Amino acid sequence: MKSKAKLNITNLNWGVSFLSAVMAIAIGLLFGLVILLISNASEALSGFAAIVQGGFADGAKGIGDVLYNATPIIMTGLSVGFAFKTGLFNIGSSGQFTMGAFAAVYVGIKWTFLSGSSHWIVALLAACIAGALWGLLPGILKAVANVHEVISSIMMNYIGMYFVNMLIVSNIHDKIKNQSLPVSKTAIIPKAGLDKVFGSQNINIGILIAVLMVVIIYFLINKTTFGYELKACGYSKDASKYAGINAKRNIILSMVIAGALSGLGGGLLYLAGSGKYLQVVDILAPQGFNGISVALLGMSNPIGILFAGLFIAHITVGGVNLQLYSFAPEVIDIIIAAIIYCGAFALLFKNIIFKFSKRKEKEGEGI
Amino acid sequence: MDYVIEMNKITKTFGDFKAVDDVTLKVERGEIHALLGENGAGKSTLMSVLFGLYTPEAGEIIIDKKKVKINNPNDANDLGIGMVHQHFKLVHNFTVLESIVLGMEDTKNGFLKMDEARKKVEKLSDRYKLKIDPDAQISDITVGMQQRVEILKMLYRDNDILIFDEPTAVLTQQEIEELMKIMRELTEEGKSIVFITHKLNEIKEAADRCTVLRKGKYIGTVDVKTTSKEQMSEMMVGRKVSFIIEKSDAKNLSPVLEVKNMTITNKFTKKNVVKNVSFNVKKGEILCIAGIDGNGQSELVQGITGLMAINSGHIFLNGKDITKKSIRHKCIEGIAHIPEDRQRYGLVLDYSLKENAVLQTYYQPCFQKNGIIKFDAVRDYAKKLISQYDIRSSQDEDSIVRGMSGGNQQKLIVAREIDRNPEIVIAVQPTRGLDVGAIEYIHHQLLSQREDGKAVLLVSFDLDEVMNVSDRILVMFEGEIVGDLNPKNTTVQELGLFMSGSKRSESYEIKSKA
Amino acid sequence: MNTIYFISQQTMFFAIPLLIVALGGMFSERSGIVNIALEGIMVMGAFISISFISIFQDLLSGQILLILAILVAGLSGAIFSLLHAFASINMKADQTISGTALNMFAPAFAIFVARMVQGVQQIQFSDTFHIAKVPILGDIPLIGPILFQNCYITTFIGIAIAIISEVVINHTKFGLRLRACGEFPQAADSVGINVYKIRYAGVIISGALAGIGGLVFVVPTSTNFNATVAGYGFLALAVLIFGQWRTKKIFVAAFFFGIMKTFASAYSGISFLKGLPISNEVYKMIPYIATLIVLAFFSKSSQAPRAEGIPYDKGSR
Amino acid sequence: TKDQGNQASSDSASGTYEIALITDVGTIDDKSFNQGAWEGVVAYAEENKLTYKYYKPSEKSDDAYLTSIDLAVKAGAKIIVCPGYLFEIPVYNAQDKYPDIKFIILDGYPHTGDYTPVVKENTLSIFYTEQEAGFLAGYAAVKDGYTKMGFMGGIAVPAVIRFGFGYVQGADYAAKEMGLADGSVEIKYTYVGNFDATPENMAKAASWYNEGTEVIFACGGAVGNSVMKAAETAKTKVIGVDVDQSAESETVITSSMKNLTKSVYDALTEYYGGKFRGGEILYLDSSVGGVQLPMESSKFEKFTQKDYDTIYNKIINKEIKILGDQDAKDASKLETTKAVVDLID
Ligand SMILES: Nc1ncnc2c1ncn2[C@@H]1O[C@H](COP(=O)(O)OP(=O)(O)OP(=O)(O)O)[C@@H](O)[C@H]1O
Ligand SMILES: Nc1ncnc2c1ncn2[C@@H]1O[C@H](COP(=O)(O)OP(=O)(O)OP(=O)(O)O)[C@@H](O)[C@H]1O
Ligand SMILES: [Mg+2]
Ligand SMILES: [Mg+2]
Repeated sequence: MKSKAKLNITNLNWGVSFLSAVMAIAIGLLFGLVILLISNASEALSGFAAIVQGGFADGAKGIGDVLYNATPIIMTGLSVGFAFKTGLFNIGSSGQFTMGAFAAVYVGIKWTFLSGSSHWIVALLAACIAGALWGLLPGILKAVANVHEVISSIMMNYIGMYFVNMLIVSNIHDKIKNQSLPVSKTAIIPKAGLDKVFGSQNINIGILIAVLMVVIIYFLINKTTFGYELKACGYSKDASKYAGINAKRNIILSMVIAGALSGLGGGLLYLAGSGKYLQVVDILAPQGFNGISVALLGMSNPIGILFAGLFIAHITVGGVNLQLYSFAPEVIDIIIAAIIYCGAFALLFKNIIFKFSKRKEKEGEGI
Repeated sequence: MDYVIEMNKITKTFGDFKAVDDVTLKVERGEIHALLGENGAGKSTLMSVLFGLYTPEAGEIIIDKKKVKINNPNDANDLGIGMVHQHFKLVHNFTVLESIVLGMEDTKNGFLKMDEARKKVEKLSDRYKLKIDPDAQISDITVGMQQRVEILKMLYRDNDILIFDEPTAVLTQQEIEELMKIMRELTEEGKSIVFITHKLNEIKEAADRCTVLRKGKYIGTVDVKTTSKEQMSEMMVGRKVSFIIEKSDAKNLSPVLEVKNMTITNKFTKKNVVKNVSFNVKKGEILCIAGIDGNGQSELVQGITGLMAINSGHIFLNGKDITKKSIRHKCIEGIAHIPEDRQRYGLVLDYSLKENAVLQTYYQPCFQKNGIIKFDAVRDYAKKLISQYDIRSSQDEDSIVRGMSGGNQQKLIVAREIDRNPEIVIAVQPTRGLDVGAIEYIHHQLLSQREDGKAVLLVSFDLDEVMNVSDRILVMFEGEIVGDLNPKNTTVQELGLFMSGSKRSESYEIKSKA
Repeated sequence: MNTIYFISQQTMFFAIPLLIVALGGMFSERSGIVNIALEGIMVMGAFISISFISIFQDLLSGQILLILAILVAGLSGAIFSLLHAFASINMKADQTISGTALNMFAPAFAIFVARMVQGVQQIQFSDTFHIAKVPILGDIPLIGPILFQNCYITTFIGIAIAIISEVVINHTKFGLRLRACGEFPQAADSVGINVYKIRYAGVIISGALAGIGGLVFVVPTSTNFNATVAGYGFLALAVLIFGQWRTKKIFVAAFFFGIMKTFASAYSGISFLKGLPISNEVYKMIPYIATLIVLAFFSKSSQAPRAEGIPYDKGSR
Repeated sequence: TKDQGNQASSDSASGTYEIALITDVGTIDDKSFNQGAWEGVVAYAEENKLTYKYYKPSEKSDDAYLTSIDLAVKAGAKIIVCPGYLFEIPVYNAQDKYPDIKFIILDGYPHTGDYTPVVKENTLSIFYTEQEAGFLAGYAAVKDGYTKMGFMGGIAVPAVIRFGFGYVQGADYAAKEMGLADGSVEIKYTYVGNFDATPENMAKAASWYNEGTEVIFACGGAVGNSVMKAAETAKTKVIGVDVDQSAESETVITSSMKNLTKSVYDALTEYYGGKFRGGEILYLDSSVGGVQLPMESSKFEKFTQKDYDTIYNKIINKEIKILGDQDAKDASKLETTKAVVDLID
């Protein structure tokens, strides 16, 4: 009797989180509609439809595009979300992503002695390692010298960007286009027939790798002693020290893992075979910052992050289609911002939902 | 009757829970009125209502025969009500002076005018012998001094109605006596005091009348002179409580824990806070370390358990040198630790009860396999602790610890530590702020450890506890052990002399000179 | 000597906006509200005030227009930051959430509106604000060329803001209360201070300063505004942490970073730096690496406001 | 006037747009490359009452460009203008995918990735001889009396390199004509690494001006805004790029133009006249008016229209050999004697 009631509570929590996310999305979209109506009422409805339909507007190919777009931001979202869980704000996902992308592309171009599928696998591993290295330094600085991870990660973002520019120019430079050379065919992540299914050149098993990572991180955080330790350090440094947990090691490890996830994201994007090259430009990779949004929308829960990434990719594709109706695609960013902002009202939504369900309960009792 | 405060039929609920239920409190002018009740009886809540922090759902408040509405602390202040909170409300990096004037600042052209405030504070401090340094930072001063700051805060506001919420829980015996004196002086000037405490001795000593609450309900108001401690405690808990601890003589077996020549230096001040300390704890013994707060007891314990690095010396457990071992290793070897700051060290507040139940043991084979936690085993274990140690919370093993009551948080730690079947339990202030029922319970647990032939190292500022529970008392003063006493052959007064550094055991006299 | 004057004049263009924005961040964070929205607020402040300049530059010019624009920037930053205040104070939300949302919203909004109104996303303005030399003051030896030649009034406004911040935080009633709310809001509440109000004030001040910072950042360095402040909001956040949430240290941190940035971008015009065998890309990295190194040595004790990031709930204990 | 070419699209009752432009990294209002091409589209379409529209790719990848082309086709495009070498591979794919649609690619030609040209019947590829434009600018500047010069390129892509090389050679040539001593013209030369207006770029330009540089050729989109800003405070001069930038700032003495607008306009005219030159790679040089300095708006003191016409004819007649991006490793290897390059990288 009692245990059943408890089960309901946990279920309710999941359900409530989900419902409040849905409410945030609904309000964000509505806000977007208002903006469309204000700027050009005659086309607003068609434009809005394009956003909501997102990838579905273009059939299987559109869905393929959504999955392709979702892959890197799921990874950076996972990176940021994982660090959040362990009490760290990894604002350095951008730099880690760039480092990972470079390592993958470098291996993809230079290590042609690797044959067959080992090539892309090694390239992705290199991406993980490079990203991990870029997370390692802020981790060490935090653990040893008490340097706030936010500031060291911001610095690492810029250092990574310039460093990669330098490395591209001296190693894998296509001078004519001022970008990286194309990677060798064997380094492209296999499509495993997904391209046929979706009719999109972009899609490959990268999305499956991302999903696998989501599952692994979920398991790691929630089911293992390692996750138990990481979260304990995140919640209370002193209590975890008291419990004999090596807090310094854990800070470093969680930054390393977060870095590896972002780095892998970079590898997955640049080895996707979508004709994307590393540019020698002084611009921070936006995927890292999008990761923050994805992590927040997904409430730092790996499963939530998966759906948040898919959703943002979905309306991003919708935003591209929006150009058919003479709207600037920036509307999409406005909508995403509104949705994230409404995410801040989770507490309010939860209370509303609770009140609502309570009233229902009471009515039930009354009958 | 000349009542300064009349709180009539006050009800305050949190959600569906009635924390204060139809309670009436009447305080006469110039009296010290004690408020007694178990943990969670609603004392602090009732006072928070009076102080304007909470708005009651029902009831009326009459101050000086005028019906009033108190919506916030400013209203309370205007009515002359001041409060020393159970947990001090002081900003750690403010100076004493800033802390006192906060909320009542004098300004000139928008700038703070501190000189006059300083004069006023110094005058008050002289008049009531509340010694403070106005320029010291809060984080640098002792709890006793922090309390004086809190009192000065009230006096600075010229309050006539003073609420003291468990002021003595954190004080040493000497400080308590000083405080009682100050309270009496204040009432002699016509101020009225509400005094919350769990210690019946203090009520007997200081209070005129006493109102008792139980589970949010009003039980009664009695005249302290004519009511015995036993009667009051029965009113409070609804049953008889024994104050005498029955225990057999210590058996004097082999030592479990030996500390040799331990020295610890404070990282910031570079002063030795523990100076060349040596002692041992034997099987079947409760060794108590007494002393005024801040004389190195906390550091000593943290040095033994590994939370703080030691500069020199050795620690042996059952003859094995564990000086250099990690916290984890010490824990496995059999040291259990009930930490001084339970919320900071003892618990991960955002973890559930069951996750906290295995904070020291989650990695052991019974709770994990190949790095994967066996949640069923953890749940079962938590349930066992809950029923065996009577830990109460709203969602049992799934309760988030942050939402649990302080007493139950402490019970959880005690349960977890004792249930590991350690060689020695090191308990620091395990009963601070608890009600008599809970204290009785924890003492019982410590004694049963002793009966099982295990050792207990107890650090306490509460002299009654020290005298009642221990087999042997070591007194610490300024980082040194200055006395090794048998509670049977000593008195509280004598203990006080040791603690204040005015007296040393002979053996220690020689040693410290050498 | 000329080189030294040049370096100091250039340093102002980097350091002053960082200083103003980081000080803004300080007001918010010392009231207890983490503000990672600085970047977004800068963009919003710059967008609206540059639009203002662009619209009114036919009527007005020079310092009057600039001062009006600064007021507009401050006002729009303050209003925009209300969104952050509402979410994190009233809604008790995680403060990174609304901060991130604002950062995303501002540039998108600026582009969207600019395109809707004028078709182009860049907003042109003509710079009638530059001061070649302040009369009299500019002739003071040493100080004259450093502070009063080739400058904008924004430099003096920035320095004035720093001095005022120092005084307000440490020597006024408001400052005392603000600090209390950031360290231990329960304490402030118990002496009758309205924590919510103080925190609102902190966030609004930070919004105003960040908005001004956005304008101050754009005016001396470009001839148009293109919906970005190039990550300087995040750098200001770094300066805030670097400066340990204290005015004087923030001042030092902003100028440290500003000088590093000047060296990194202007080394090719500074003879003693140009000779060094260091490549362009490495020069660009130096400010960031230097910051990391400095931090590694000076971060042992953090002075972050203790209650920062924790929503204040009257009922909680 | 400034808004004239900047509407995102014409009004279309049917919701279809037959002339399309896909932007590359910049936006259609970048005051240089994209804008130049876009203005050509707008001018032709407005004159002939045709519908037109531009599209912005979601990211910088071959596939995203192709997706934008798809989108344009979906919206009814008949001819698509693709400015920039980034379209080489996307157009290579699109010309097969959409045989009935015409493509105009600027500054690039379709290829598979190994740079072997594959220009199908429905594609026209247009290049400009930027080195000639740069030559004119460098020549004019030295003739006008400047000897301390600078070149600030955006990113080292071929077109930018050609501008820079030409600039150096033009300066050298003028110095020779004027009989100046060896090394009497100094040119600071760098690529800043972006096409944006940033405080870093502005500080860099300011430092050059501070060291005595009199004029900087700002060759990289919005980088020009930073350079102009620095010039305004230092009371020095700027040379603009791609389009006539004289309206941007008082400090712009001339612009090293390639006639993007005109070339797009002409190509569209040919298409609608039934004379689309599909399959060809056009090199628009001085002989067809592909490059120029806008002499009417230039602010020269000594350099006259006559001087301009003389040198222009020499270039047309190939009397001067101007090296391009493939002909030297970097600007310091151009074997100039009168003008010395101070290469900063
Ligand atoms: N902020 C809160 N929100 C919701 N429930 C709370 C909160 N604080 C306490 N509770 C609930 O009230 C119960 C008792 O808490 P509280 O700490 O006041 O008890 P207490 O009896 O005073 O404890 P302690 O034993 O020493 O002081 C807890 O079990 C908890 O579930
Ligand atoms: N903010 C709150 N939210 C929910 N419940 C609360 C809150 N404050 C107090 N309570 C509940 O009200 C009851 C009375 O708490 P109160 O703090 O007044 O007890 P107390 O008598 O002061 O106990 P103690 O001796 O431990 O100080 C407790 O059970 C507690 O759980
Ligand atoms: Mg309590
Ligand atoms: Mg209480």
